[in-house]
Order: sequence, then C-alpha cells, then structure tokens
Amino acid sequence: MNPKQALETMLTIRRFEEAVVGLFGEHEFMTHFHLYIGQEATGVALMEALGPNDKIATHHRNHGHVLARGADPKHALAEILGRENGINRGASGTMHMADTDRGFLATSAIVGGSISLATGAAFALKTQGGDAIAVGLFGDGALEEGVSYESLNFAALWDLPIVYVCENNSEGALGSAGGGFPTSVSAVDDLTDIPRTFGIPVETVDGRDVDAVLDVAARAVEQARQRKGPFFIHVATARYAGSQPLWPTIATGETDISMAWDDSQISGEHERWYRENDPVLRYARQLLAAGEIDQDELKELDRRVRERIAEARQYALDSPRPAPDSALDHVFA
Amino acid sequence: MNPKQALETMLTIRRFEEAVVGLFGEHEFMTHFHLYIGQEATGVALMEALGPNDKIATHHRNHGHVLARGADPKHALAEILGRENGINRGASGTMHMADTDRGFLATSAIVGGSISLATGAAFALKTQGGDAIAVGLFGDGALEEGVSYESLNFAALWDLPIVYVCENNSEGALGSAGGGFPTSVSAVDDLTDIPRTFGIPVETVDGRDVDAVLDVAARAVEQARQRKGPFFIHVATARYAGSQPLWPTIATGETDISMAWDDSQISGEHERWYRENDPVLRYARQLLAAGEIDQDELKELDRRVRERIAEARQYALDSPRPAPDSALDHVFA
Amino acid sequence: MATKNYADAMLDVLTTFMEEDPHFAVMGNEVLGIGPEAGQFEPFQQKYGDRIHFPPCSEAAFSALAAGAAMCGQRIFTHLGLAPFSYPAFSTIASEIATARQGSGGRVSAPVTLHMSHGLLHGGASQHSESPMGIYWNLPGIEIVVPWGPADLKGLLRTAIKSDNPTLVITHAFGYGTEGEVPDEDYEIPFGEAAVKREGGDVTIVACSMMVAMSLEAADRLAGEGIEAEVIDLRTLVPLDEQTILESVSKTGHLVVADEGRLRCGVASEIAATVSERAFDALKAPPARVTRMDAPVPGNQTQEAYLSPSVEKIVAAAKRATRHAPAPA
Amino acid sequence: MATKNYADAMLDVLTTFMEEDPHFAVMGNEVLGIGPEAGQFEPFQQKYGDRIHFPPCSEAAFSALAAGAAMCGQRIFTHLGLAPFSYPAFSTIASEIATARQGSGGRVSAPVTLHMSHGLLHGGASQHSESPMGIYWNLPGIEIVVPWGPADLKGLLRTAIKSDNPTLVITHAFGYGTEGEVPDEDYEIPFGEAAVKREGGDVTIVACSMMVAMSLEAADRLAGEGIEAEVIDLRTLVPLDEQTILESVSKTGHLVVADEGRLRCGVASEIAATVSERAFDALKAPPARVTRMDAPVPGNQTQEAYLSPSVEKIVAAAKRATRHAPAPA
Ligand SMILES: Cc1ncc(C[n+]2csc(CCOP(=O)(O)OP(=O)(O)O)c2C)c(N)n1
Ligand SMILES: Cc1ncc(C[n+]2csc(CCOP(=O)(O)OP(=O)(O)O)c2C)c(N)n1
Ligand SMILES: [Mg+2]
Ligand SMILES: [Mg+2]
Repeated sequence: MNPKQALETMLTIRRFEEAVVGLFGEHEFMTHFHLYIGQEATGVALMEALGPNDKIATHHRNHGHVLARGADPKHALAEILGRENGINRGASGTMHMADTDRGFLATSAIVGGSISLATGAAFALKTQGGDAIAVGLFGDGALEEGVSYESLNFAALWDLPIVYVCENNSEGALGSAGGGFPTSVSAVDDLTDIPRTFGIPVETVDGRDVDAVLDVAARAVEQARQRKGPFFIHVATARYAGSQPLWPTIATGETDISMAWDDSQISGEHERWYRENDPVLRYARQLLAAGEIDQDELKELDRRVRERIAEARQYALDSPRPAPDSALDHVFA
Repeated sequence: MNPKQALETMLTIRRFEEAVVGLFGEHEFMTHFHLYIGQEATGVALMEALGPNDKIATHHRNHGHVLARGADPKHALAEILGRENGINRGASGTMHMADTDRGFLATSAIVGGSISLATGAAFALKTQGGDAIAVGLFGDGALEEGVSYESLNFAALWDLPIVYVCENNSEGALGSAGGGFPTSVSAVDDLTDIPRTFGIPVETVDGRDVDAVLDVAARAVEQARQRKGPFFIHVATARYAGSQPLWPTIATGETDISMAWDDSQISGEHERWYRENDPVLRYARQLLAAGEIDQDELKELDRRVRERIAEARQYALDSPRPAPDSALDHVFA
Repeated sequence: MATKNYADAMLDVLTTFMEEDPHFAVMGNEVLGIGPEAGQFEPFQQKYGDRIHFPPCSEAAFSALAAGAAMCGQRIFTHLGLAPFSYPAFSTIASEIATARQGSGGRVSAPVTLHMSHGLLHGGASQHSESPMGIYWNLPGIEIVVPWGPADLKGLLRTAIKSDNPTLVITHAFGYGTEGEVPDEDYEIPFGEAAVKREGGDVTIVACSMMVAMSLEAADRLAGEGIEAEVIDLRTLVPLDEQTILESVSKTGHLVVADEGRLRCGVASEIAATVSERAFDALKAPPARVTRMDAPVPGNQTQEAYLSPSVEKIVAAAKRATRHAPAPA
Repeated sequence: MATKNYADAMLDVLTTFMEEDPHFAVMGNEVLGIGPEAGQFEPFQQKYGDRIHFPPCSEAAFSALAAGAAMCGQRIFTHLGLAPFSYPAFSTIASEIATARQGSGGRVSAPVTLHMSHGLLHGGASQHSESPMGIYWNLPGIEIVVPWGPADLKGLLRTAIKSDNPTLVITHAFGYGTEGEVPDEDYEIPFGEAAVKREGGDVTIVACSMMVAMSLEAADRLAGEGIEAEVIDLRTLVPLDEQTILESVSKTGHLVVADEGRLRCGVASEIAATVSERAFDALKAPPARVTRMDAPVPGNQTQEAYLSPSVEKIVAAAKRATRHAPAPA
C-alpha cells in the first residue's frame, strides 16, 4: 500500500461526503442518504487487500466502498444526483451504487441483503474455479436479520471463499430509542460470537487504523483465496456525530486538515473526534510523524482533492438527466 | 409425576400414532403427516412440568404434545380425519392441532413458526403480570430458519418468560440428500451454542429418559416462572426408523409391550431400537425394575390404552364431516 | 375540531389505548417516519416509555412476536416501517397471522395491528417505495385499511386496534404531515364503508390513500371541462364496500381507478374486474386503470415521475372514458 | 416422442444443462416433490451429485445465494419447495431479485430460475396450499412461467433457465405425475405465447397450470350442451400474451377466467380487468372469474372442495356468461 495514496483516497471520500451533504442542502437530491465519514480507513484498507477479479456486495452506506475501489467521484456524484452518466445511469441513486466494472455485484439497502447476495457470489466463484473471492460489506445492524445467520451457515457448511466485513459503528450511536438513526440492538455482547458459533474464524479490528485493517484484511482475503473457507472481520469504529441523527449532517464541520499538525484550534464538543476518532486526521498525523509526508505535501494533497471534488460536483450538476421513459429500459434484459 | 400415569400417556401416544398410520393406509385422510414415536418421553415429561395457565406453541410434529397435555385421543383423531367434533372442528387436520382449552396458542407447520409465535406469547405473559410462562416446541430444523435466531435475540433482550424446547431427532435421520425426510443441516456442531450465543441458558437432555427431561423441564419452567428469563432445552432423541422416509411408517411394527420383560423375541434390524431407543419400552422396563409396576398391571394398562384408542378410532370414523360452506365461517371474527 | 396532521391523529388514538388498556403496547422504530413529524413522538415516548418497544431490525420475528402476543389477548400496535421492510415478515403475515383463525376452526385469533408506510418517495428507489396493497389483498384473513386524511385515519385506526381480526394499516410515507380538521374526541369509523369524497354524475373515480387527493384535484380540473367526477375513497380494501362503488358506476356509467400500486394484480385491477363483473350493463366505456407502471422504481426522480400515477393521467383517463364511442350494435 | 411425466420432463432439461454447462447447478430439497415421482431423482443425483446441493431450511438465504451466484454468471435451478416456503424468501425475491437490473441502470442482472410447487393439496391446509401467482405477478422484473403438461413444461423450463432474466417457474404440486407425449430432443418454447388448447366460438376460457386441464374438461361438457369453448393456456404470465386473449374474446364475446389462486388481486382479476379495458366493445357479457374462494384453506378436504375452483364451477360460469341478456339499450 502506498501510504500517501491511501491518505489521498481517504480524504477524497471525506471531501466527497462533505459535498454530498452540501448538495442535499441545496435540494439537488431529496432522498435519504448515508455518510461513510469515520469509516474511511476500513474501505480504503479493505479495497487495497482485494484483487481485480474479486466480487463485492455492499449496502446503503456504500459511497466510501465505491470510491475506495477506484470509482471516479464525478460518476459517483452524478449518480447520486440521478444523472445519465452516473455509475448506474442515474438509476441507483445514493443507496444502490453498483459499479460492476469494479466488481460490485449489487448494492442493497435492505438490511441483510448484501451479506446474503455476497454469499451467493462466493458460491459461484468457488464453482467456477480460479481464485477470486467474494466480499460482503454490511453493518452491525445486519446481524439482527435472520437471513444473515442463514448466510453464515451456508458459508461455513460449504466452505465458501468469502470475507464478511461487518462495519460496527454503534459506539456513540443514538439509535431509534434515542430518536436517532437506528443502531444495533442485540443480546449478543460480543458480535464476534455469531460467526464463531458457525465455526467461522473472526477478528475484531480498530476501524480507525488503516494498517490494522489492512493487516487483517490481507490475511482474510488470502485464506479465502486459498479456498480455506470464509473469514469474518468485525470492524469497530466510533460513530460519526453527523451520522447520529436520522438525517446526516457535517456535525464536526468541514475537515480542517491543518488539525493534523496544529493542535491549537482543536477544542469543544468534538475534540475527541478530532484527536482520536477521525481516521483521516489520525492517518495524516501518523504519516507526518513517520516523515512519510510533510505539511506542504499534505496541504498540496488536500488542495488536489478539493479541486477534484469541486470538479466532480460541477460535472454532476452539468450532467443530463436520463430520459423519463428510460424508466422502462431495464426491467428485463 | 405419577410414573404409571406417565407410562400410560406415553403408551397412549404410541398407540395413537399406530392408529394414525393405519387410518392413512385406509385412505381415511390423504395429507402428509408426522409421527411423535420415539419422542414420547419429551412430551409427557414437559407437560408434567407445566401449569394450567402456561401457553404452548408447537409445530407439525404435534400429536404427542396435544395428547400429553391431556387432549382426548378421540377428539385428536377426529381432527386428523377432518371431522366436525375434532379439536379444531376438523379445520386443522394433523399439522395444526391447536387445543386452546389446554393452552395451545397456535400450531404452525412453517418451520420457524412456533418458536417465533411462542416468543410473542412470552411477551404478552410478561406484560400481563402473573406467573404463566410460554413454551415453544420445535425441531432441530427450525434452527436453520433466520426467524429463530431473531426470536432468541428478543427473548434474551427482553428477558421473556419462555422455555424453548428443541426436539433434536436428527440422529439416524436420512435427510433430503439421502432421499428421506429432511433433517438438520447446520454448520453448528453443538446446537446449544446457538442459544448460548444470545446468553440464554441451555441444557442438553436425553429425550429417551422421562425423569431426565422432567428434571431439566422443571428447572427451566421454574426459572421462567420466577421471571428470571428464557431457558433453552435441547432434547436429543434417536430418530424413529418410521420417520426416516418422506412418508411415515410403523417401521418397527406395532409396539409389543411384552418386550419390556421378555427379551426372547428382540432381534433383527431394529434390535437397538427395542433395547435402547424406544422410550416407551425403556420406561416400562425401568418401572418394572423399580417394582413400580408388575407385568400384569402393565398388560392391563396396555389393554386399557388399546381399548381407548380403538374407541377413539371408531368415534373419529363415526363423526360427521363439517358442512362444506363452514369453510368460510372463520375467515374473520 | 382542530387542525391536525396524521402524526397527531395517530398519537391521539395510541394515547387513548395507552390510557384505556394497561397492557396496550406500541412496537416499532420510526413510528412517525423520518420526516419532520418524527419529533412529535418524543412527548408520547416520555409518557409511555415503558410500553413502547424499539425492536431490533428483525421484522419476521417482531411481527410474529406481536401476533403471538395478540393470540394471548395483548393488543400491540406494531409499526413495520416502510412497506418493503414488511417483506422479511411476509411468511409470518401470510402463513401465520392471516391463517390463524380459519386454520384452527375459529379457536385461535391473532388480532394484531400492523402498520406500514407505502408510496413513491421522490427518488427513494424500489427498495423503499413499495405500495403493496395488491399483494396483501390477495391474503384473506387480514383486514386492510388504506386511509387518507387525518380525520379518517383517526377513526379507522381506532377501529383497527379494537378489531378482533388482524389488521394491516397502510398509510402513505408522505402522509404524516398532511393536515386536516380532526374531531378531538375518540370515534370509530366502521370498516367496509367507502366515503364519497366528491359527488358527480359523469365518471366514477375510485382511489385510496394519497391517490384520493390526486383524484379530487383531477375532479376539479375535469369540472373545468364540464365533466363531473364522483370520487370514492375506499378507506378499507378488506372489507370492500362494493355497493358504494357499484351504485356510483350505475349512475355514471364510467369508471377510473387510481392506485399508487402496480398494474398487474393490483388494486386497480381488482376494482376494474369487480365492476366489470357486477355492473357490466351499467358500464358505457371500458374501465380505466391509472397506476404505477409495471417496473421496479429507479432511484431517480425523473424516471420515477414517468412511472407514477398523476393528476394529469387521471384527468386523461377520465376524458377518454367519458368520450368512448361504443361500437355500433 | 415418448410418454413422460413432469418429473421426466424436468430431468430431461436439467440433464441437458448439466451436460452443456459445467457450472450449472441444482439446489433444493425434494426437487421432484414428495409423491411417487420423488424416486426418479435418484439416478440424476447419482450422476451429477457434486453439482446438486441440498440446502438447509433457509429459503431467504438460499434464494439470495442463487441470486448472488446468478449475478456472477452461474446458472442455478433453485427449488424452493411448496409455494408457502417461498414466503420467508419474499424480501429476497421482491427487493433483490426483481429489482437488481432496473435498480442498477441495467448493469446488474440476476438470471436465477426459482421453481416452486403450488396448489390445493387435498387437505394440506393453508400453510401448504398456496397458489401465489397473483402475488408474484405484482412484482415486475421477474418472468413467471405457469406451465401445464410435460411437453410445455420441458420447452418452457429450458427457456427459463436460458433466460437472462430472473424466472419463477410455478408448477402444480400434483403435476409431477401428469403424463403426456414429450419430444425427446431439446427445444425451447418462447415466453409470451399463450397456447390455444381448444378452439371454440362461443366463450373464451383463460387458464393456467392445472386449471387448463379442468377448463378442457369443462369445455367438453359445454360442447355436450352446444356451447363451444375456446381454452387458452397462458403458459407465461410475464410476459403476457394479451393478443391471443383479446383476439379470442373479440371472436367469442364471452370471457371466463379460471384460476386456482384467490379472487382478490389474483390472475383472474388481472385477465378480467385487461380484457374489460382492451376489448370492452367485444364483450357481450360480464367477464366471469372462477377462482379459489377468498379464505385461508382449512386442513379439511370437505371444506377445501367447497373453496376450490372446479369443472362444475367453470361450466356454470360459461353458461351464465353465454346466456347473459344485455340490458336494453
Ligand atoms: C429489512 C430492513 N429493515 C429496516 C430497514 C431500515 N434501516 C435502514 S438502515 C438501518 C440500520 C442499519 O444499521 P447497520 O446495518 O448497522 O448499518 P449502518 O447504517 O449503521 O452503517 C435500518 C434499520 C431496512 N433498510 N431494511
Ligand atoms: C419454511 C418451511 N420450509 C420448509 C418446510 C418443509 N419441511 C417440513 S418439515 C421439515 C423438516 C423439519 O425438521 P425439524 O424442524 O427438525 O422437525 P422434525 O420433522 O425433524 O421433527 C421441512 C424442511 C416447511 N414446513 N417450512
Ligand atoms: Mg451500524
Ligand atoms: Mg428434526
């Protein structure tokens, strides 16, 4: 993994999500949406560990996955705005982006959808031979849907080449009872007991730590590639404050990259976020400390990313909407 | 528990099922059905442990549960033959017998149905106060349906007063792959790991042993009654040879009670069944050995049971069928 | 009388049951949706928190839980969320709840009230935009309520919760904020009584839920062109008030059915078939169905609008119907 | 040509795909049902055992597994069992399989073949006796095949598995043993082509699956009374061959739809509505629906018979239709 590149991708995801919230505020799209802020390290490290032929099924919180896998932000933003030249011709919107050119199988907003479809991909990849693997990305809430247990049973029974990636963002979540966005409600204290029950090897990793995620992801992917059966990665992340309410906000403000070296303005309600939980700032500090990057390079990198997202934003806004009657184009092959 | 009475109920269930197979052979009913043979000890001991106000949801293999709870064989047989004076006015047939007077909540033939409905009963009983508990009876196969995991989660999360009774009859089953009746296909080596994952106390018990089942059932029921949360009983029984194929048979022949004291004719393919696995013969031998009953009493008991079932059979055959247009009587209240 | 929205009306009813019945419970997440009205839930939650349950994302089990509880006599208002989230519970609804009474010779009953939100969501895409009335109407054993307007919602919801039958209450996801005059006191609106929301002699427009509002708007436009439309709000699909529909059609001779669900085997098909069967001689023109087109809804407002029933489409259908020249005998 | 039953016909097709496609797989339990034909599976299993998978009782996951595999280009014939066992998989079918292509702007497709058995089972009760065609027909994005007769089954099943769309093949649980002349070679019957199984000029009887056989028997009886019925076997609901139906009705002027599903929002309602809408002027009498009555089926043969569509009911409906005296103009 090229650290600078990884940081750039993480920051790209961050700026992308900041742009998404802006566009929603400007009524450029009206539907419910979900931010990947706070989870960037997971997407970037995981995709780093995957090969070009691997298949991925993901869920409603998919923006970061699609971008980390290499999709162009301008096509992703165009998609969210429902434009003709979006990743899915404007038909999927924010919750269903499925970039099949990059191995995305399907993106389901039905909790339990991605874990079950990914299991099927693993079944096909095993049957077809070769060494491609399947990845199922889902949240902790998916472990409340019965179909997820059923799917784990299949993966274990039939030794399927799949890596399950559960992004647990419940820490600090309000949940429905708290009037916020729903979060995990489970009697299972340690969610890793669930895959363990089915005999699926599992590890918990700190989702704020790029290197840690890459390390476990690489081993998980290798095991599946070697056809040694499924692996379950439980990624623990602190929930982004802006993802606590029913509708996302940029609660911590637009990310100020200078916080990576300048402590002085870090304070207030979100101090802990800036210091410990923001995966982007964390990784930036780490690279600065290691001398992998210096302040000027970091500023330059940030400028480049801002510019790219600004261009993507304009591209999306300038893009044409699909013809109304194209609504019937893809009901059947 | 009165041992003689328990034995009589077990034998009643056995003779009842023998009569059911006979009636099917005579085309008195045509649907798929399921025998409780080999599991009599569980039903009898469990019902012994329950109180009059407890609620029970059971599944397709329900004959023994309904009889053990005290239903009159003649009403049960009339039900199976679809007669007006059956337990459910002839509308439920073999797979849905729901004797509400005896606390049966509902009897579902959808795998996963009874465990989920029973969980709801426990919710109501907890809300309503009092000390009544709910019991969910289901097979090992139910632990393949996602809804079962979801239900266990609810029971654990909300401390519901419920005893789950999983009758595992997979030992010796052929399963679908073997061309027989479907049986458990799970990657979970020890099914008790499933409730354990949700923090639900669980015990495995030998389903051929009346006393053992009664012992654990009594403790489980007491815990639920005291509102100390759910309990899961995993009952292990050997599968009855007649329940291996898709359609049940009396594979081991009509039960010869004299095998309880006379070894001489025990031989052949089913020797192990007669000696070790048949819960009725086992319990009869146990009571004989303990001097709780003697041969003559046992013969007399068997005669009484045969007579009762013969009468029930005649009663069922003589019973009227419901009026055809009663098919619309109970769609709505 | 006061001006209230759906959310107010729902809370009125739920509050009364909380007060009337010490065991009454509410189960579900985002019971008042995720729009601005969601906030109205908080004071209610404050007051009755111990009987308000926020289940895990396990629709199959929590609908079964509500059904099992109802079988024991407990009333639970159960909110499944958006209609597509009821699909993981489909087996529970179709095979347990709908069949409990008939399958037991009338001895078991599961009088649970299941609430879900339906409708097209301005780009919400197929997995959030179902209008499943046709699917559930094919399952006898469940009463189906499809109200429009807070006053009807209040009276019908009370009837639903009191009903000894399982009841499905399907309201529009965008309806929570809809306002109207709502009586303060409690009242019940009997099931099986459609409401003539507008009288007219030229064409009968049958609708439910939000399509009632569109049909009324269409009727106004039609009036401008000299066509008087009678607008019938079904209010409940099960039981269905056939009489009101048939009487209206025998008066107008023309039928338009407007439904937000899909065409094939949907509400519009059922009404059109029933009228054709029962009032054939009264019909002067083909019955017209105005529905969501038969395609999964893309997550795109432009495409969604194309697929959606609309005031324009209702107006056009009504005109076509009233101008139909019967074939020479 | 040889005399074969459904089971033979299915095995013919599955065998060809096993031979043609090294990755083709079969997944399901009791693929040939639990009747006498179940035994015919064994030699097939012997030969292709490594690609025949017996899943746990987890319909939601194994239908999703088949869909996910299909998204990766693997063809899997997936047997869900009896129709009610497809209900735990309803979310997978409705929200994933049906919507995959449209929701992705045509980039994703899930060309899975799902097979299930429907129908009344002589006392099998509601949880085993669903005929869910109406429910699934309300879900665009899935092709629906409802064959009758082993020859049609063979040709339609091959088309289904080859199709690049998700396909639901719904056969009658009592059909496995039904025999007929079946060509030995492989062939495909295109979707969307109904078959006129009997010609007649007085009344059109539209049916699918086992109701085709009942309709043909009814037609014979009607002929005895001088009424010539034309019997149309829909063969596929999606796509629907409207033309063949409409042409027949414009010839006969009378329509009877026979369906084993329920009345409300069922197949009969859809056909009746479509014909009323599209061939209104040709209809000389009200369209008649002969269906399963709207009640959960009790586990009782006497009551079941009362609820069931029958030859007698079809005959009576056809007579009523042809004798309808139109209202004086
Ligand atoms: C079957 C179903 N039920 C309910 C919902 C509503 N819903 C949308 S997101 C969500 C919470 C998901 O939590 P999690 O899986 O942890 O993902 P996160 O948003 O936390 O990343 C719920 C319940 C849904 N989409 N699908
Ligand atoms: C949802 C569902 N899927 C499939 C079936 C078919 N089926 C009937 S019984 C059975 C096996 C049940 O095994 P288990 O739960 O262990 O009960 P047992 O018959 O062994 O006592 C199956 C799969 C069903 N009834 N319901
Ligand atoms: Mg989460
Ligand atoms: Mg079993």
